[in-house]
Amino acid sequence: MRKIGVFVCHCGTNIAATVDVKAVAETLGREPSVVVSEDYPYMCSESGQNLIKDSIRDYGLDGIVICSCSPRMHENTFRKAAASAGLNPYMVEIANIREQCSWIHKDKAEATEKAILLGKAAIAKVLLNTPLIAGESGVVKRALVIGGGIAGIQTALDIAEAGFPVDIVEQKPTIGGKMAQLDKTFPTLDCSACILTPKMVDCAQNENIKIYSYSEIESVSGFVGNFTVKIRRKARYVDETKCTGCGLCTEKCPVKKVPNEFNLGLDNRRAVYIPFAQAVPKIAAIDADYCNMLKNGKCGLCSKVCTVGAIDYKQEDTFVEERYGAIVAATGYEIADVSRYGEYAYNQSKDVVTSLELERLMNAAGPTGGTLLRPSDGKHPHTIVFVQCVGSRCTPDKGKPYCSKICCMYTAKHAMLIREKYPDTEVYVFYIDVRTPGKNFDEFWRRAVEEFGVHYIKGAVGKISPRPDGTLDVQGSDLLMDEQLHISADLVVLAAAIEPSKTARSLATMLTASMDTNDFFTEAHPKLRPVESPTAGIFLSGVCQGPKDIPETVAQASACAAKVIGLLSKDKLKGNPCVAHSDEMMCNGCSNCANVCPYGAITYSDKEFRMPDRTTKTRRVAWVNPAVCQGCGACTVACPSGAMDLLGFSNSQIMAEVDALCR
Amino acid sequence: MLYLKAEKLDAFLARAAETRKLYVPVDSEPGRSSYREWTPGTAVSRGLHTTRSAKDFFFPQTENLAGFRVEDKKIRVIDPRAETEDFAVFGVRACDARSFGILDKVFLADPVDTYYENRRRHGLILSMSCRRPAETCFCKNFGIDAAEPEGDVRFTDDGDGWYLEALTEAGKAFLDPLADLCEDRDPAGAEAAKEKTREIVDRLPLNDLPVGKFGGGKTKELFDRPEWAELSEACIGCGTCTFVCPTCQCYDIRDFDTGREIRRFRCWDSCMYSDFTKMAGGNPRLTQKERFRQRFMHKLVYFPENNGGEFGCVGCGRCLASCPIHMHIVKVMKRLGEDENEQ
Amino acid sequence: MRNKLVERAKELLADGTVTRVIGWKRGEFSYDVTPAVFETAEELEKDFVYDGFCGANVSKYLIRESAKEGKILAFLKPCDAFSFNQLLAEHRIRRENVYAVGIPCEGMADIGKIRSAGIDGVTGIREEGEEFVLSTLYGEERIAKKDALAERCLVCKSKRHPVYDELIGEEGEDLPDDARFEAVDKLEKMTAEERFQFWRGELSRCIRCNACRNVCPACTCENCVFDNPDSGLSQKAAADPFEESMYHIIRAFHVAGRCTDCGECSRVCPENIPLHLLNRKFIKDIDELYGAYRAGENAENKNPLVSFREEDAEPSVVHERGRA
Amino acid sequence: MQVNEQTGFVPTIVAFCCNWCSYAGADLSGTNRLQYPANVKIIRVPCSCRVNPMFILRAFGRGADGVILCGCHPGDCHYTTGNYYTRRRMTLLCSMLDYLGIERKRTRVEWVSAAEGAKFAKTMRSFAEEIAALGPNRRLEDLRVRKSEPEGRVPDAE
Amino acid sequence: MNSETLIPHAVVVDEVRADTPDVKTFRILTREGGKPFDHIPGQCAMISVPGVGEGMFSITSSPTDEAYMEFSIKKCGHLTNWLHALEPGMEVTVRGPYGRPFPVEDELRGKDLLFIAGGIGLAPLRSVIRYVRDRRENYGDVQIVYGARSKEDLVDYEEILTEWMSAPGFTVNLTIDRAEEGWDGHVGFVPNYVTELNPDLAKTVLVCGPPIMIKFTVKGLSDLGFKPEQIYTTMELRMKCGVGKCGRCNIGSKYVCKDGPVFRFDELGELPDEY
Repeated sequence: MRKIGVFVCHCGTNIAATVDVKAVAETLGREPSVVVSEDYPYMCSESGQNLIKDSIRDYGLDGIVICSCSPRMHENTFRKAAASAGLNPYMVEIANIREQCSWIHKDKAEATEKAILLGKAAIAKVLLNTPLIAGESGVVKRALVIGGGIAGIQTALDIAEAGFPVDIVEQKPTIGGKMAQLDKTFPTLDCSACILTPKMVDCAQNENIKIYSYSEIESVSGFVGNFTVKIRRKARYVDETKCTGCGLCTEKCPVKKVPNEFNLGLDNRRAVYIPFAQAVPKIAAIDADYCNMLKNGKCGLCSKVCTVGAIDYKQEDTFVEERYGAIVAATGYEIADVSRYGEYAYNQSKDVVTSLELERLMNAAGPTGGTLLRPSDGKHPHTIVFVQCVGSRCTPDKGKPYCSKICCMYTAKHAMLIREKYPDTEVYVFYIDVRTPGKNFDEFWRRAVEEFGVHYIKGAVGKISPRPDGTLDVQGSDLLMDEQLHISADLVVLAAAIEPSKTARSLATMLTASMDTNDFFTEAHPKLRPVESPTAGIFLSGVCQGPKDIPETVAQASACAAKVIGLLSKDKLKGNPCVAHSDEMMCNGCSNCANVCPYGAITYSDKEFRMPDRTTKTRRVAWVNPAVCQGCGACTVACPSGAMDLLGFSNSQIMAEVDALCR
Repeated sequence: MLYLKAEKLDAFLARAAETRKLYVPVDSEPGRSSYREWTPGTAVSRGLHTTRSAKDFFFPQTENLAGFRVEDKKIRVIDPRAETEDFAVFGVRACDARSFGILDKVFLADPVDTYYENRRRHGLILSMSCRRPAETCFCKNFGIDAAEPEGDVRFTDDGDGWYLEALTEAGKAFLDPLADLCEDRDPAGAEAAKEKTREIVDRLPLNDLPVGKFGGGKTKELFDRPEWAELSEACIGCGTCTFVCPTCQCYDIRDFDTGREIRRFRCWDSCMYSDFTKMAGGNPRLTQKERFRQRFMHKLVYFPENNGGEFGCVGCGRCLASCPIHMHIVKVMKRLGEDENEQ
Repeated sequence: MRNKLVERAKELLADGTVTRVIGWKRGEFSYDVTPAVFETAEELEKDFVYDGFCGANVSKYLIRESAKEGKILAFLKPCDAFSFNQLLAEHRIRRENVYAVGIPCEGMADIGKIRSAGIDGVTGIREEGEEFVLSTLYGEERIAKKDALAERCLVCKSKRHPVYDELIGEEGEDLPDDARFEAVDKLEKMTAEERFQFWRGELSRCIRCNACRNVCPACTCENCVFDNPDSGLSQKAAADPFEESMYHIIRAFHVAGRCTDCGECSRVCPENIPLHLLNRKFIKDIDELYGAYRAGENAENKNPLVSFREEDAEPSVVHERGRA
Repeated sequence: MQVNEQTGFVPTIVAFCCNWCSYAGADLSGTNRLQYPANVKIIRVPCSCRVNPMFILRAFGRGADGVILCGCHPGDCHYTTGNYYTRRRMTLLCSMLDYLGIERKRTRVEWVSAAEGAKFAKTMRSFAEEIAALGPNRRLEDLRVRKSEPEGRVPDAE
Repeated sequence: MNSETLIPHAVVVDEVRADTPDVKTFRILTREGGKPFDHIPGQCAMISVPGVGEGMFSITSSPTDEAYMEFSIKKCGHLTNWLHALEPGMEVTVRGPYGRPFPVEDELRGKDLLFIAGGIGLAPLRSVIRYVRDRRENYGDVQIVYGARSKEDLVDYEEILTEWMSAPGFTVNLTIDRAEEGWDGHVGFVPNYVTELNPDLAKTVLVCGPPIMIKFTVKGLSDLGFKPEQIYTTMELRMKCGVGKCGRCNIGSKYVCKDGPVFRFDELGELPDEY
């Protein structure tokens, strides 16, 4: 028998308006083990907490039940209060009588009855709670940033600045990401490369930063503070330690028709290449899919021209294993495939381009040297139509349900830049809504309309048809004027939806981080913990968590770094004590539990047991590493003997709740 | 002597069922029967044994002993018993009929188990002679006459009907009002039927068990016999033998929370179960050998020691038929009864 | 066959390969054999039997026996071999302490079936071709072997041994599964009410003797939840029909994916409850929903309940199936 | 409270909700004041895979008329894979209950994300309606728990 | 209260004393006040917390304690954990008395008595000791040899000091297993201490304690020349029903709850070694 205290919160009128809190406190006070039962307007307030603390001390309580809002809201508050009064924080149970009672019921009698029942269930559970003490584990003072775009770069730089070593793993031969491909940035219109490349260089030069370019994550094990990550360094057939980035090989390579991914295939590169001039690291890589030497052993020209002997055709993938205290996912985004929308004729006409392709077409380092020319014939376009929301804000069968967020602004930017540079060009923008919530954003867009005369048409484009004369017939509707339009365009730019990197999902699985249905990483809390994954020690930076523009990305990247720094500054971490544990005397050693454990927290060993009849018996038994276990409980159900149980959510606790609720 | 023709049985049972609940063996599938409450149209089994013994009527598998309600932190104790109605059990064979006497020695000994006693007082035993004993029958070893079972009313089966005898006052009170459904016959017919039964019983293969090697006072000789290890080796520790046994009476007491009250009930337990003697401080019978030994020592030594030499087995043979690994009292008796010289 | 086994066992005892032999020991009436461990040639000669009544699955005893010093020779029928292999998969048996000899099985007879055919008082049985000749208290009787065959053997899953060190006799083959699931099929086709009545009728006879559990080669828990007072489930007797259902559902669930369908549960049930139909339902469901799977087929296989596929059916498949 | 209008039957419904998605979804439906019947009582578990079939049977045994298990959508499990196991276990359990002739509608599994407050409320409403229509759980009930059982007499002179 | 029924009675916990870190003594009364039933030293009763379980415990008060009944209970399992959490005013249920008592009015009368106890083993003997003290004229000299692991594990230490040591004709010898600060008494195990004390062979011995202690004490006594007929002990074995019917507390043909819990050693000698 334990002494239990019950504390019923009014939550102002949030609870008290629908639940007779006095009756709840009074009824629960009659439960056999309850020695004190009180109600109070705001239990979470300081005076409410003091009431709890005083009761714990005065009555020598063994456990407390708080009837209040969701445990997801204030469980920690009350646990801390209990702890400060000398009660183990895990002797606290919350009956959720707000979100799951007062807020969803109107009838006061009904809600009161339910609140009492929920309180009884919490009492039944707390009677079986055991004091839990969180275990401690060390922290490896090194962070891993996966992805070398602006998000990864900023996070890495901030962490490195704080004095912790950081590794960046980038799957491409260079860091820089999408921002390196952009021409100008809104709303200030400064040159993207000009602001990005110094940061790239900073990365390369920072002693605390190590860049694994052209590398991928192979496997991740461990847990917060102590991850072990295996990194695959893809063979680039160029010795990084020797290559000086002189670029000679890239000029001599005879294979000239390799689509240049940096320019989105709008021009070609060689089989051995440096992605772009300011690449970091500025080291060449050989594209094994195209290289004659690697394909059929004929050529070897680059090796001959390389003055430092950096070319190594025999190079193979290598693996690096490193331990980290924290891991940051900064895997960024890709442009969604727009060819599925046949009505936009992306596959039929070279002159239907995506916005990112337009960036390259307008960039001085791009395939056209910065002059806006039509991809099909290299002529100057005079009529350009922008189509917004291509693949965004769709029903799930048609595309992405979300808003890609950046398109409205970059389209305004493009339109403005074109009108500024080529005033003879007419620019039309078909839009559903123009969304400009951001500092100086709306002003920016209005300038495009008012100062630069961009034609914004509220409406959708129904069909784009290439005409024999090389123009494109854009058929759309103007909802405001309520008329059908036909625009003869030279170039059509699709504001394609952005989507998370294709590699993100497999990475999430390795990281045991959760994802939403769109493959964006899920944050631990959408408002309060936006840069952390629910999996401890995994942090989120940039678009991998959801669409955002550069300033937001950088802000999140720095926030993320702050969180990582916070973690790495600790010497010891307190674990979640609600972990599984195995009763060795009941364990059969069957491995069912280990088979379902997503964290590899369960290991087996042969152990000698002294039997009651003084003989010894060797049995194979399971052991749960409390630092690795996250407390999901999958093992507890896989275990037929019930040897495996979950602290804080034990079989008997849950069954006690069931019993109480069914009464 | 009263004689009930087979075709009159239904009428007889119908009349009997007017005054009390009547339980009869019914075939649940060929070769397998169990007790059911008789209702018009119920076909009475002619098989030898019900799978479960008739002890259930007096010592049911589960039974509520007490209830507790905690109200305002005070305990209210409740006696859950309702008035027991009169009932009769039909077709009880000699072995089962004897088993009630054995159970009586336990439950009616001081202090009397009032739950059992109450049922016993209200229950009438209508016993039945055996006509077709099975190879597993060995009641003769314990001095039981399959032809003349005990009970309140004895039915002697001659194949076409039954000779009826009231053996007790209660039996007489039951039988008298039913006499008009019977005819009067020469008791010689009953004797002939009994002789026929005895003739078969005499041919049974398990008649000559070394009963003399067992009984009160044999603890020292038998307890440490090495054969227990080999005999118990295959025992899987289930409770089949104890639960089909007409004389096993071990029980457990448990509490069940119905949500409104705590209900304390007892239920059959088995000394063969590994946790039978488990307690907070440990378990004095740790291995299956000890538990196995306990069961047979109890039936063959301890019980006779405490009860004037009567064995705790009636030779019904149910355990022989149902033991999953066919290790039973007959094999135990034979093995332990082997002459030491022969070993 | 019996003599062949005894000869081989004697050889292996003599050459020191094994120190003990597990097999079946003669009973009182031919049909009541007991699994037993033999340590000498004399014991084998005297009491070892292998005939149509050796249905008892000896694999579970190997948990205990393989933990002892020295190697034990285990004669495994195909059913026993599947169970043995599953126990290996669950690390319950020390493989190095067992010398597994696969032995053929023609199907095992069920004395219950002989009795229900109206033959009682059976004191001895001998085989004569396709018939059993039974001496009974009431004269000699004959029954065709196939009419005496246990239900589980009529729908035998395999005559093959998935694991052995040595085989005696010809290796058999897997047999088609169609017949095995007929009874489950039939139940599935009933209405819910009919199914409920069927199972209530069967399970209400349960006396909670635990024979099914204790004999089951998959039920090898150190401490069964139904015996563990701390589990909140422990029960000595089913005090209520609910507890009967609870016990059998949970037991079937705990062995789901591990049950090799050896049929021992039904063999030992004193009330003749067709318990194997519960396990077989799980086997059928697993096969249908998650792909063909046979517990004990392979000691490396992962039990379907501890694995998954992303495209697995939703639980509502049960409802949909019901509509079809 | 969901009531069967014809019979006056008020079902008892237990909902097991995983902490990360469905419990949060339930909270969200509270935050949005989306009503569902008070018959539904929620038990918080870390993950749907924590729910042992024993708990579900226990609920029925102790008087529940319907049990619903809610977890993250497959693929979105906070613990990555927990609900995949749940899915298999529950599929088999539901199938077994159905096989035993126990109304298949009494047990339900639903995936409700933290964002699906509306779905949570709607699911609970429809489940409660269905159970109310189905009537009390009789096929998997523990008679001792049934609320209308008679009391015994009190022996102590109290 | 009748002893034939398995239905217990509700009683109130009147007082709880913490004797040692894991032993508490509970004084119980009926709701009206007073004892629930009479008993003879050595007898037991079944105490239960409804819903938790029932257990057999020695009655440690004496029949001469007319106003109340006491139980000293060691924390060793589920039920005893609950009992240890009881506070005065709470209720439990009790039924009894059960078992064969010490023959205080027969064989023990007029005898010199030697009580030997270890740890919680003092609890069943306390009833006899208090009885003998209150009926001083009926008995000869009393010697009590009592040992525990440490000083704080000595049950009833206060009572020993204040009441027993000063009782006329009482000798109390205390010992603890290992020396500790603040203890100037004897150090060592009970069996050895008994041998050292070399008690008079005319004494009748009542011994209770852990099985291993009993085993060695009895061996020591028999080496000294004591006969089994002079030695009594009391056992508490796996009792469930308390009335000799549930079938689990037997040693050979004897049921501890009915034929015991008090046994004379010559009787135990007849029983198989299964306890």
